[in-house]
Amino acid sequence: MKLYEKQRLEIILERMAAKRAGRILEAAGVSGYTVLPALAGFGGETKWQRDADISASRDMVVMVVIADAAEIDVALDQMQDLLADHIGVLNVSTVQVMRPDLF
Amino acid sequence: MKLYEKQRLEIILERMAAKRAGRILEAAGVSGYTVLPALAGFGGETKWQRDADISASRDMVVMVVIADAAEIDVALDQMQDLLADHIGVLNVSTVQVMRPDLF
Amino acid sequence: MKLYEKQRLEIILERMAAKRAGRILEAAGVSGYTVLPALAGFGGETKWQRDADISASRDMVVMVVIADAAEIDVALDQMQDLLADHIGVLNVSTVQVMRPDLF
Amino acid sequence: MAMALETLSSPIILFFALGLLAALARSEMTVPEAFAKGLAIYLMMAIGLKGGVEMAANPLTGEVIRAFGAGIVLSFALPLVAFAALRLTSGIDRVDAAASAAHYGSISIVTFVAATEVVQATGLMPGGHLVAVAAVMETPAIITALLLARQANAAGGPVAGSERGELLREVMLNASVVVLVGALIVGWIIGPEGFEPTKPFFVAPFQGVLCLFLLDMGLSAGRGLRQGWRQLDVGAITFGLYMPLISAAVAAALCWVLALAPGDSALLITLAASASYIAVPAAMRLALPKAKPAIYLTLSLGVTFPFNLTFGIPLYTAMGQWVGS
Amino acid sequence: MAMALETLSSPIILFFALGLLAALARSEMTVPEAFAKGLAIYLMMAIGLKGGVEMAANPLTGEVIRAFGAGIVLSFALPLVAFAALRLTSGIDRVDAAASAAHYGSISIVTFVAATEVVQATGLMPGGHLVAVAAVMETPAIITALLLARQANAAGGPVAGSERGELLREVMLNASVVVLVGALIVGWIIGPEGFEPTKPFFVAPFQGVLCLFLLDMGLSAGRGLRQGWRQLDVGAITFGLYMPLISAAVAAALCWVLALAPGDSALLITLAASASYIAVPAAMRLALPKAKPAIYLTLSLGVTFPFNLTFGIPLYTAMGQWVGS
Amino acid sequence: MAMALETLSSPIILFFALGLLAALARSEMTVPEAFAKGLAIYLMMAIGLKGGVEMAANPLTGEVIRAFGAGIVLSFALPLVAFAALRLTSGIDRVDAAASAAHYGSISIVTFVAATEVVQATGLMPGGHLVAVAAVMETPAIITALLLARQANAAGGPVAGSERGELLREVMLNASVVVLVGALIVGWIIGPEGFEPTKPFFVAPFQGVLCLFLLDMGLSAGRGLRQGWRQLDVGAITFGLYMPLISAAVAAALCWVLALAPGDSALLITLAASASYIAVPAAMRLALPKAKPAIYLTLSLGVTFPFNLTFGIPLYTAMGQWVGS
Ligand SMILES: Nc1ncnc2c1ncn2[C@@H]1O[C@H](COP(=O)(O)O)[C@@H](O)[C@H]1O
Ligand SMILES: Nc1ncnc2c1ncn2[C@@H]1O[C@H](COP(=O)(O)O)[C@@H](O)[C@H]1O
Ligand SMILES: Nc1ncnc2c1ncn2[C@@H]1O[C@H](COP(=O)(O)O)[C@@H](O)[C@H]1O
Ligand code: NA
Ligand code: NA
Ligand code: NA
Repeated sequence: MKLYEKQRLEIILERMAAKRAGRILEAAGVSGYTVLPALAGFGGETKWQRDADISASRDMVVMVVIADAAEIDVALDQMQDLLADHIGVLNVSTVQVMRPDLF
Repeated sequence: MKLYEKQRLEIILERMAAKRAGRILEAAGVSGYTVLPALAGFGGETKWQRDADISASRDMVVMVVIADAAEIDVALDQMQDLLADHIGVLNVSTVQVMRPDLF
Repeated sequence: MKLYEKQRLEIILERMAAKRAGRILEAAGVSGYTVLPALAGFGGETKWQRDADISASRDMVVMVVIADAAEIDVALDQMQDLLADHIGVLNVSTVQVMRPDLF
Repeated sequence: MAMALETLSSPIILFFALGLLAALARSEMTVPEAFAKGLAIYLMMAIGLKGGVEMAANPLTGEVIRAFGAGIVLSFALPLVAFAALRLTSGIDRVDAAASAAHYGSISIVTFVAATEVVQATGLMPGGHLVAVAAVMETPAIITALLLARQANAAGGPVAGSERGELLREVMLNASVVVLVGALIVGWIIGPEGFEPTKPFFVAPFQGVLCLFLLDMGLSAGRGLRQGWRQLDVGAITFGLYMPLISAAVAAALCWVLALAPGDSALLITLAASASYIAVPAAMRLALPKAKPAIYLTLSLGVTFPFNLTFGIPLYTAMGQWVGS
Repeated sequence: MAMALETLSSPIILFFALGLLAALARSEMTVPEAFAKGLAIYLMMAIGLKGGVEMAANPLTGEVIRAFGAGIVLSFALPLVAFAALRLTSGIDRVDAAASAAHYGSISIVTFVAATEVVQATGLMPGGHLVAVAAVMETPAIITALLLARQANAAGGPVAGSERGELLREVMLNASVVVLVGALIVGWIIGPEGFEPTKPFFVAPFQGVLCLFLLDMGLSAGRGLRQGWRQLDVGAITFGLYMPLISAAVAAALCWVLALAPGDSALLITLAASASYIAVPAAMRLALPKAKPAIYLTLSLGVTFPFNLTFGIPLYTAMGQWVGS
Repeated sequence: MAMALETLSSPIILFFALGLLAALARSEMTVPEAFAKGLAIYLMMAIGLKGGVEMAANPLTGEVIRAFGAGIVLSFALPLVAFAALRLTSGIDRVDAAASAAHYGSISIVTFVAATEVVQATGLMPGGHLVAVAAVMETPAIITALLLARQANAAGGPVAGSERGELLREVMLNASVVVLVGALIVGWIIGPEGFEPTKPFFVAPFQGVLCLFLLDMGLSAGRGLRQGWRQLDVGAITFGLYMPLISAAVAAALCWVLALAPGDSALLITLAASASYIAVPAAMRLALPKAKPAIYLTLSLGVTFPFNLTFGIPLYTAMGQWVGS
């Protein structure tokens, strides 16, 4: 099977900021993204847990984006700003896809 | 710690098709896979959100598979057919594992 | 955008063992981790499904950790012991991050 | 008229309207899927139990059997009408038209419940077997739609990874069939006496739970509309409004021919006019994955469901009174 | 005193204490978020409906309008007091102080409900419009807090990816505003008669559901305390205890000036003294993302909520009886 | 016999059977985990409260204390019998046998509740303290099992990442202990009068909620059986059927010796015969992670639970009437 190189961006982000991240990604021209719920986490000195906090104000999500390197690069600029304000971390890696024109 | 190379296949797929993808993976001989729920997403022109659609017909899941390159290759052939019919995208990357005989 | 290399550790683990894995990671000095719920899975000969088992005793989670290679290496040693007892698999990959001092 | 006004000011409709407006105003509010699904199971258990208990109290007459026959015929036949109508009056392609047609041949259990309240308020007492008729009407429409779609693309074997029997299981053993039919049988076995201790859960709070559920349906319908209307041309949207009327007319004629009672007729007409938005969409994802959910869901949940809930039900009730014997 | 003791031994408080103790003892027990959120929607629907039905039965008097005015003024003004107090008596920085102040200007609907029970037990009948006053008090505090925070960091444009109107939508159309105000209007429209069939769901089980919900709130408060108390200095924790008293005193004075009835006064004082822990935290994540949830949540949910529930409510009820006319 | 038939046609059993059949027929239907867990918390609160309220009304007699003693002894001792039986009659290894033995020493609260209904239907009034006895029997079996397992593999320090006290917390402060014991104490404090306003939530709908919960248990049991039976040899499956009878016989003898009342005896025998499927499996994942859930869950949830629910309970009730004084 012939595969093609793309980038995978993974953003671990507070849930309330997910729509903002989505707008940044759409503006950067990515073809799509998927948001996964997180259950719990640890960072800095504190832990959070979805079912243990009725305010839900510390819930995190994980956004996964497959896109061209160029689009990711455009998105990262604004993500830096977003993550200066909002709680979250991101990482980028290289992956292979089957249908390169989809991304 | 000595690590060994394997492949990681990640399939973002509509939930109703997950069992079909599972059968393809099992037929390809992978040792296991894990299915994660997605919460929301964007693709093409439209957005979906799990809690906002009572029909649940657009729910997506993310399937993660660690396997040998050969098994992944066998699976990809059939996945291409599956993704010709069903909504979804996939990507493959190289990862390191501790116990290579498990996969 | 200038990016920096880090490691991404992904542990697919039974939910009841997640706190133990968390302690191992904290002891290894990672700056954080995130736990995602899984919905279903297949491994060995058996399948499990979160909503189909009232005992919840086979629920799995996926832990994602971005960290320095050195920290991951320290963690892996103990993870090997954990995974000798508990149900789970792990994989490590190389990723790029924006703010290397966070990890 | 008075009936229509009363329907429109019932708490059920008002909470639906609340959800619809909130979604159209882009509120982020949601009802968690797990909670809504739990409520749906509760509602179907309650409906099934009540229907079964009533059936246990009444003999299986010829009229009951005729009602079943009518329901099955309607569910098989209406998709043909819907398919032809969609192809004639909208730009929707064959596969999408077939998938949409399945929704209109099948039924909406919430529309059925809301109609039951209205019909009972007019003093008519529809039979408990109508619940069983509703259950029986869920499935045949799917078969017709698959035949229509197969004609569409002669090629195309089974989807990769599919398994013999998986579609059949999804269609015959989905949650709504299992719970509705199962609770019906349980109700039949336990009868009025056995039902008594569970009434404080299954009967008394029913109306209130329905309010909460309809709030969520309003949110879903509103969001569906906001996202999906761009995918629909005028012809398609009009279809969502006139198709229930056609179905109702066909069903009314059948009720008249079969000499069904007014209350039963009103409910059967409502079932014919209603469109599925949970069971059939799921089946379509398996059977016709290329059909676009944005089309069939926007039609059935965004257009037809609100129409039926507000204007349809009073009309169908009046039609039932008119054609029923 | 007797009232205080009775409050402390009510099942609601006891289940809250159970949750609190379990969390402090590091039990892993949780109530699933989806279920708890479903219960919260139920509680707000029930409160809104009841308030609306009562309002439908009573004319809109000048006293009602004065109560609304008082609520709005308190919600706008109390954050100023809270902000000044926090800055003076604790080491909390300006942004965190502004975010915390928003919580204390806004309200806690569970505290309100618990107070309603206590007030009614004393024989006073607070008006249904107090529910509407509660809804109206949710939002103004957020505006004051944003003005305070803007002063704090003059720089700083909108956050990347933010959209015009998103904060407004979050603040005006969040779940608690939509459900509370929506159900209130529904209750107003349907009146006592239309409310009747839904009472077995919205009235009879209300107290019991509240017990279950408060168990979960106890778990949340306990875990918040265990995680968050290290982030708070003595000044901050003390603030969580004296600030509700200041708010109550201000509100009591206002009630006396406006000649509100004793029952209404008691509830308005409670609203002023209570602090938000669901709607405002969510709004703060959007509006002031740099403010630390560990601080404002620990204060409002971990310190002030338990204080109000146990000692505050009897006191505010007594104050209402005292200043009310 | 009549009792057995009546049990088999109760709605609770019928919904369990519905779920079991649906799962065996490979229906995809599920009850969302969050909703089911919410229902479980409700059930335990209701049981605990009722037990506590009854205890508040009755003095602590010597018989009550003897019942506690019997429960503790049974929970400690029965795992020894179960372990020996499994090792003798099946091919299950030592660790799996120890883990399974823990399940049979501990208890199933749903079996307890179902038995309570049947016992009350015979006119016997079991004491509220039996709820407390049930809570007390949850844990000791785990200790015996750990001692048995330690003998099995002398080596093996604590699992990597484990923390002192985590197992103790899991065992003593899991959801079912916290809610059951907590609600019991709350019920004790508030007494019949304080319980009154929460009855429309905790008493009236209880039976109905149980129906819904047992539908889900049927689904779980059926799926467990379909997946797990291949892991069990004939000896193991037979164990799941005869072990409850052995436990019941031992408990009956103890009841006779201790001269417990017939109703109390019936419930204590049921507790002894029942096997855990939520609390103990979770504890075993922490304490004996190498034991295979497919074995102990299939046995306790797939084999013993259905057996007890259908044939066991009428038998244990009869035994209680026979040995009770
Ligand atoms: N290195 C990391 N790897 C994975 N997730 C992280 C990491 N650091 C932080 N997180 C997630 O981000 C949340 C907030 O972290 P922090 O901003 O450090 O308080 C944590 O609770 C985790 O869910
Ligand atoms: N490039 C992408 N990266 C991540 N997820 C995607 C991507 N494209 C599509 N998706 C997911 O697949 C769903 C359907 O996309 P589409 O087939 O483009 O309508 C979206 O809602 C996303 O959840
Ligand atoms: N190769 C794999 N890739 C992804 N997930 C796996 C893999 N193997 C096992 N799993 C997950 O781990 C669980 C237990 O697997 P096992 O230990 O093989 O019984 C499975 O149900 C899956 O959720
Ligand atoms: Na129809
Ligand atoms: Na306030
Ligand atoms: Na037992």
